[in-house]
Amino acid sequence: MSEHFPALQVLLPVLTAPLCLLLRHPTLVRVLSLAVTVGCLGISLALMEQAREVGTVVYEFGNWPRPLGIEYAVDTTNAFVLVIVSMIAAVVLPIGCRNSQVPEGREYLFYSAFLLCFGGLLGVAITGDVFNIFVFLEISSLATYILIAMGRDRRAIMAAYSYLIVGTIGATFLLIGIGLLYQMTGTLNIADLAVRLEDVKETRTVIVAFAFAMVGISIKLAVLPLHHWLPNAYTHAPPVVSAFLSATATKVAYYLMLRFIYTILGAGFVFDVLQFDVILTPLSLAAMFIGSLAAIYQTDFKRLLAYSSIAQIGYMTLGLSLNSELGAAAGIVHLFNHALMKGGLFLVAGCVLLRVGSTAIVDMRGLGSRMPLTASALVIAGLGMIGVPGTVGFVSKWALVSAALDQQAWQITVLILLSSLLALVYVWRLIEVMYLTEAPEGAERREAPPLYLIPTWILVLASVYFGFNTESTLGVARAAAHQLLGGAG
Amino acid sequence: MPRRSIHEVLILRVVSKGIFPFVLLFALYVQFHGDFGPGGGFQAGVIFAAGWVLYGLVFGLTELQKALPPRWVEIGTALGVLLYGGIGVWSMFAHGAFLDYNVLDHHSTVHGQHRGVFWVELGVGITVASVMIGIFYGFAGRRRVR
Amino acid sequence: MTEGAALIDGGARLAAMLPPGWIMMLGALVVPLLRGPVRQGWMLALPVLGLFQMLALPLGSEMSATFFAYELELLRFDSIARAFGLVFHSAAILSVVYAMKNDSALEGSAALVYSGSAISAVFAGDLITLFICWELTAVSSVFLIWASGNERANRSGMRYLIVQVGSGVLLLAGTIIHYAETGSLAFDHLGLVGFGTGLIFVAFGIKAAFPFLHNWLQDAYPNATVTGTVFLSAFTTKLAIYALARGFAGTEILIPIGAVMAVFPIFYAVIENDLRRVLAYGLNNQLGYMVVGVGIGTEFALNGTVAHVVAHVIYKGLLFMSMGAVLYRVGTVKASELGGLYKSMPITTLLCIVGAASISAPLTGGFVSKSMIVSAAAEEHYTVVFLVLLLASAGAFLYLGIKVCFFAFFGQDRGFRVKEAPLNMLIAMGGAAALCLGIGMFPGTLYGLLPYPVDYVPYTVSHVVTILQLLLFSVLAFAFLRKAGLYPPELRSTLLDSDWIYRRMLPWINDGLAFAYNRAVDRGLGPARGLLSQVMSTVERIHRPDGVLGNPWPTGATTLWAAIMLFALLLLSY
Amino acid sequence: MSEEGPLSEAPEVDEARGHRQAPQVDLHGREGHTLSAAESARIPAVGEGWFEQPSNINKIIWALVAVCVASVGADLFSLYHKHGHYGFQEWIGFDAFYGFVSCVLLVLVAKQLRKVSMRDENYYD
Repeated sequence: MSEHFPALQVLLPVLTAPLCLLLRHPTLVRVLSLAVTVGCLGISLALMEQAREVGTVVYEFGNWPRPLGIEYAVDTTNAFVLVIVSMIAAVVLPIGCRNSQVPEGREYLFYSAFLLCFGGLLGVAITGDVFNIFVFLEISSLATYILIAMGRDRRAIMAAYSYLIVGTIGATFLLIGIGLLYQMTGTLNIADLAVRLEDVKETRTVIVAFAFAMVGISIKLAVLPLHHWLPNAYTHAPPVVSAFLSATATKVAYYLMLRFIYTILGAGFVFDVLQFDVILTPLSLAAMFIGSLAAIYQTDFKRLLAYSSIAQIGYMTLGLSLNSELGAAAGIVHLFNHALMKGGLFLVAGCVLLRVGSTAIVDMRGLGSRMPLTASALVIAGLGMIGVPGTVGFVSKWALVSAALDQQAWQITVLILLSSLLALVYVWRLIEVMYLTEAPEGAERREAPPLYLIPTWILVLASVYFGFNTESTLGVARAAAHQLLGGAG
Repeated sequence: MPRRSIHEVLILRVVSKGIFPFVLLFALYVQFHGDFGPGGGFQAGVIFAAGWVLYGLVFGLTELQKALPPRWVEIGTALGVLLYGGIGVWSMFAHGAFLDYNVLDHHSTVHGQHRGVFWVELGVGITVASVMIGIFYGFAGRRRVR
Repeated sequence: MTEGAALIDGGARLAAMLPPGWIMMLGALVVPLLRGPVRQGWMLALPVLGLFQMLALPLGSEMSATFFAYELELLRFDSIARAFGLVFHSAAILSVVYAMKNDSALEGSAALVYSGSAISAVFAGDLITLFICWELTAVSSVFLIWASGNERANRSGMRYLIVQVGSGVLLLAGTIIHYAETGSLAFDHLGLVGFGTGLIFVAFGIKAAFPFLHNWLQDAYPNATVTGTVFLSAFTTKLAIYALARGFAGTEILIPIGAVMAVFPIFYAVIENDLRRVLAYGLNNQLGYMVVGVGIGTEFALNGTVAHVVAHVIYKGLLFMSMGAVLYRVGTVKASELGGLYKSMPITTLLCIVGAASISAPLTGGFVSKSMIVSAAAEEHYTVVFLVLLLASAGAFLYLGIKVCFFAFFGQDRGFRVKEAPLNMLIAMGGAAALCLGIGMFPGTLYGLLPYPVDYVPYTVSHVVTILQLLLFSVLAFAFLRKAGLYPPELRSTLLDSDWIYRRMLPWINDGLAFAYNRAVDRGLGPARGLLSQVMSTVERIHRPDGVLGNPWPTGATTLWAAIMLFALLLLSY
Repeated sequence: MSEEGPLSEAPEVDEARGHRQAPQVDLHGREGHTLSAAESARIPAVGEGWFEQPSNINKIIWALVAVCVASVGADLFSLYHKHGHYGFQEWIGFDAFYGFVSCVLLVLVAKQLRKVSMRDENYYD
C-alpha cells in the first residue's frame, strides 16, 4: 500500500471530486471531502518520512520507466510542500462553503471544485514531469477560478475573471518555456531534463525558455509587478477559499520556482550566467515595502491581508535570490510559517465577515470586546507577521536575516528589519481599531461559532507552537535546501 | 414574409433529424476503432457532442434538455473521469502501478494493454462529450441577467 | 508502594516535564474561562502546585530544549535558584490570596503569567531563556498597571512598558554581542569584561532600579491596581537582583551604586505624599542593600543578599498589602488626606506595624538579613559604605516604616470611617506578618536555604542593643522633629525625579529642536521640509486603496508588466 | 490613580462626631464598603481616640525617652560586652547618636530638596 502513496496523494482528491458530483448529498459530500483531506495529510506525512529516509521516492506511472512514462518524484522539498498544502486543506475545509453564495443543494459543487484545486496543487508539487506540472497547474487554476467566483458579491466574479485572464497568461508562458525545453532536449522528465540540459545550456533557446518559465511562474507566485490579480482574488473569494489559496497556491508556485532554478537549470547557470538575482532581489525588496505600505493604507481587512501576502512573498523570493543554501532554507521555512499565519488571519476575516457582515476595518471597531476569541487570534497571528520572538514569524525572519548576514548583505538585513516595522504599523492599526476604539452603536457581542473558531485557533496555536519547536520546520527546510542545492552542485 | 426562427425551417429539421444518428454512430466508430485507426476518446467525444449540439441548434435548448437533461451531462462528466481513474485503481489492486495495463489480464500483457486502453479511452470519450455539451448548455442557457 | 510514595513519584514525574513557573503560566491561560469560586480556587491552586512541583525537584536537576541551533537550558536547579524560587512562590501564593476578591480575569491571568515567568527566569540556565522570560515579565506585568483603567495609569503603564522592554532589548543585544565575543550563551558569572556584558549589566541595572534608571518604579507601582502593586513589588526588581548576583557578583562598581541607591530614595520618601510611592522609594532603598551585597560578592555577602531578598519580598509585600487595603477602603493613600485609621482598621494597623518593624527591628526578618550585608561591608573594610548603610538603616526604618504607619493610621484623624480590610486581605497580610516574625525569630531555617554555608549569629546582645539604639533614637528624632515643628508637612504635590528627564526635559528638547527646526525652515529650509511632507503624502497617495500601488491594476497592465519582465530577463542574459 | 475615580457623594455618616464615609471609588471587586450607623457609632469620634489625647501622646514620648536613656545607659554602665568591627562602634552611645543625627539630617536635607523638586500635584498632567 505505502508504495502507492505518491499516486494516491493526488488520486484521492482528484477522483473524489467527480464522485462528489455524482453523490450530491451535502452531508455525504462534506464528510467524504473531509475524509479525503485528512487522508491526504496522513499520506503526505508518510511521504515526508519516506523521503527523509531514502532521499527521493519515485513512482512510475503504468510502470513505464522514465523518461518514457510519467513519474512522481518526492524529495524533502516537495514532501514539505505537500504537507503544507494538505495540512491547510484539512484544517480549513471543515468550515466548508458557509457564508459564501453557494445556494442550498449545490454545495457539492464547492466541494468538488475545492478537491480539484487541492488535488491540482498536490499534483504540481509531486510530479516529476514538466508537462504534468502544466496540466495540474491548469486543473488547480480552473478550480480556483470557480472557487473565487463563489464569493459573496458580484465583484468576486470580476476578480475571478481577471485572475482567469492573468492566470492563463502565466500558464501559457510556462507552457512556452516547457515547450522550448522539450524542443532542445526531447524530454519532459525533470531529472532527465537536468541531465540533458547540461550540453545545451548556453543556447539562446534555453535562455528564452528560462525567461518564459520564470515570468509564467512569477505571475502565479504574484511577484511584485505581476501581483495585481492577487488582492482582488483574495479579497472577494469566500473566506475559506482565501485562507486556503493564500496558504497554498503561491507556495506551490514558489516551489516551482525552486524546482526550475535549482533542479532543472542549476543555480550556477541561473544566478551566475543569467544573473536572475539582479532582477529578483530588487523586486523582492520592492515587494516587501510596497506590499506592506499598501497594506498600511488599506481600508478593508481582507485586502490588507492580501497586500501583506505580497510583502511576505517578497521575503520568500528574497531568500531565493540570496542564492545560498541558507537563503533557500529561509524561503522554504517561510512557506510553512506564512501558511500558518496567513491562513489563520484569513479565517479570522471569515469569523469577522460572518458576525459583522463586512471586513471593512471601520466595522471592526471594538472587536476586542465583541468577539474576544477572534480578536485575540488576530493579535497572535499578527504578532507573527511582525516577527515577534516566540512566533513562527520570528523563525522566518531569523532564518532570512542569518542567510543575508551569511552573504555579508548588511543592507538587505537592514531593509528586512525596516520592513518588519511596516508590518508592525499595519498590525497595530488593527489592534488599535479592535481594542482601543468603542464598538459602534448597537453592535452585539457575539463570538463566531466553534466551526470557525476551532480551525482558526488550530492555525494560530500552531503558529506559536512552531515558533518554539523549530526542529520540525527549520530543520526540515534546511535538509530540503541541502538536498535541493546538493543535486545542482 | 415574416422572419422565421431557425426552429421552424422545415428543411433544417428534416435534414438534421436524418444526420443526427449517423453523427452519433460515427462518434462511436471513432471511439472504438481508435485502437486501430486514427481516433480515440477525445475526438469521439467531441463528435458525439457535436451531434447533440446540432440537435439543440435546430430544435432549441428546451427540446435538447428534454432529451438529455443537464443532470445527466453532469453525471457523465463525473462518470468518465471515474472510469478513467477506476481503471488505474483497478490496476493498483491487481498489484501493478497506477494505470499499469499489463496486469489487467492474467494471461497476456498485450490483452491487458488493449483492455486498459479501451476502458480509459471510453472514460475520456464520455467526459469530453459531457463537458462539450455542458459548455453548450452553459452558453446557450445564458440570459442577460441583472 | 504506598499511596504517599505514589503521589510523590507522580509529582516528581510531573516536575520532570515542566520547568518551574510553567504551571502558572499555562494555568493562567485558563483563568478567563472560569468564574467565581472555581476561578479563585484555580488561581490559588496554581502557585501552590508550582511550589510543590519545585520542591519535588532534586537539586542539580536540568532540563533543556533546542531552539534553532541553540541548546536552551530551561532549568538549572541550584541552591540560589531554589531560594529565589521558594520566595517567589510564597509571594505569589500570598498575593493571590490577597487578590482573591478581584474579579478581573485580565488582571488574574496577567498576574499569574507575570509571577510564573519571573519564576522560570530564575531557573533559566542560558541568556536566551532569560531574555524570553525577562520580556514576558515586562509584557505581562504592564496589564497590572493598565487594569487601573484610568488615563494616568495608562500613560504610566506605557512608560513602564517602554523602559522594561528597553531593558529586554539591551539584554538581547548584549547577549548577541556576548555570544559573538565568547561563543557562549550560558548564564553564569559574566563580569564586566566586554561591550556585550556591559549592555547586559545595564539591562539588569534598569530592572534593579539603579540610580537614574530607577524612576519607572516610583512612576508605575503607585499607579497599579490595589492588588497589582502587591504582585509588582515582589518580582521584577528581585529578579534583577538575582540576575546581578548570578552574573555580576563581586563587580566593584556595584558597591557605590548600591550605596547611593540605599540613601537617595530616603530624601524623597521623607517629602513624598503618596504612601504607596513612599513604599516604592523604600523598595528602591532596600534594593541598594542587595546591590551592595552583590557588589561585595563574598559568600557571606551573597548569603546576606539572598536572605535579604527573602525577608524583603515578604515585608515589602506586607506593607504594600496594608496600603492597598487602605486604598481599597478609603480610596486614597495620600498622607495629606489620611490619619486616625487605627480606629477603623485596627488589624490592618497592627499588621502594617509588623511590616514596618520588619525593615530593621530585632525579632523580624529584616534584622537577621540586612545585618548580614552590613557586616559583610564591614568585614571587607568598606568603611564609608558601612556608615552609609547604617544611616540608611535608620532612615529607612523611620521614613519608610514609621512614616507610613504614622500618617495612615495615627496622626491627625481626618474622619474617615471605613470597614476593616476584607478577610482574604487580612489572611494574606497575616500570613506575611507571620513569615516576617518567623524568619526573625528562627533565622536558622532561612540560613539553611542560603546558597553557601552560614556561620552568622544575629542575636548577640551587642548587636541587638546597638540596633535598638539606632532605631530608638531615630524614632526619637522623629518625635523631636514633629514637636519642634521641623518635620515637613505632608503636602499634595508631585516630586521631580529622574523621570523629569523623559517626561519634561526630552519633550522640551524636542520642542526646542522643533522650534529651531521651524526657524531654520523659515530661513530657507522650507523647500526641504516641503519635499519631506510631499514625499510622505506621495507615499500615502500612491499606496492608498485608490492609489497606483494600492489598487489592482487592470489585467492589461499586468500583461504589459509580464512582457516587460520577460524583456528584462532576456536583455540581461544576452 | 484611584482618586481620579468617579467620586459620588456618599452620605455623611455622623457629621456631629466628625465622621465621614470614604469616597466611593470604583475598584475591582469592591464589596459593601458602607459602614452601618451602628458600626460607625462604635468608633470613637474625631479627637476622642486614645492616640489623640495630648496627655497620652506625651506619655508615649516620655516612655520613648525612657527607653532611649535606658539603652544608652546600658552602654554607659557597661552592662554588656560591646563589640564591633570598627573601634568607633564601641564608643558609648555611638549608634544612638548616629541614628539621631542621621535622621535629623535626612529631614533637613529633604526639606531643601522640596524647594528644588516640589511641583504642583498635577504637574505632569
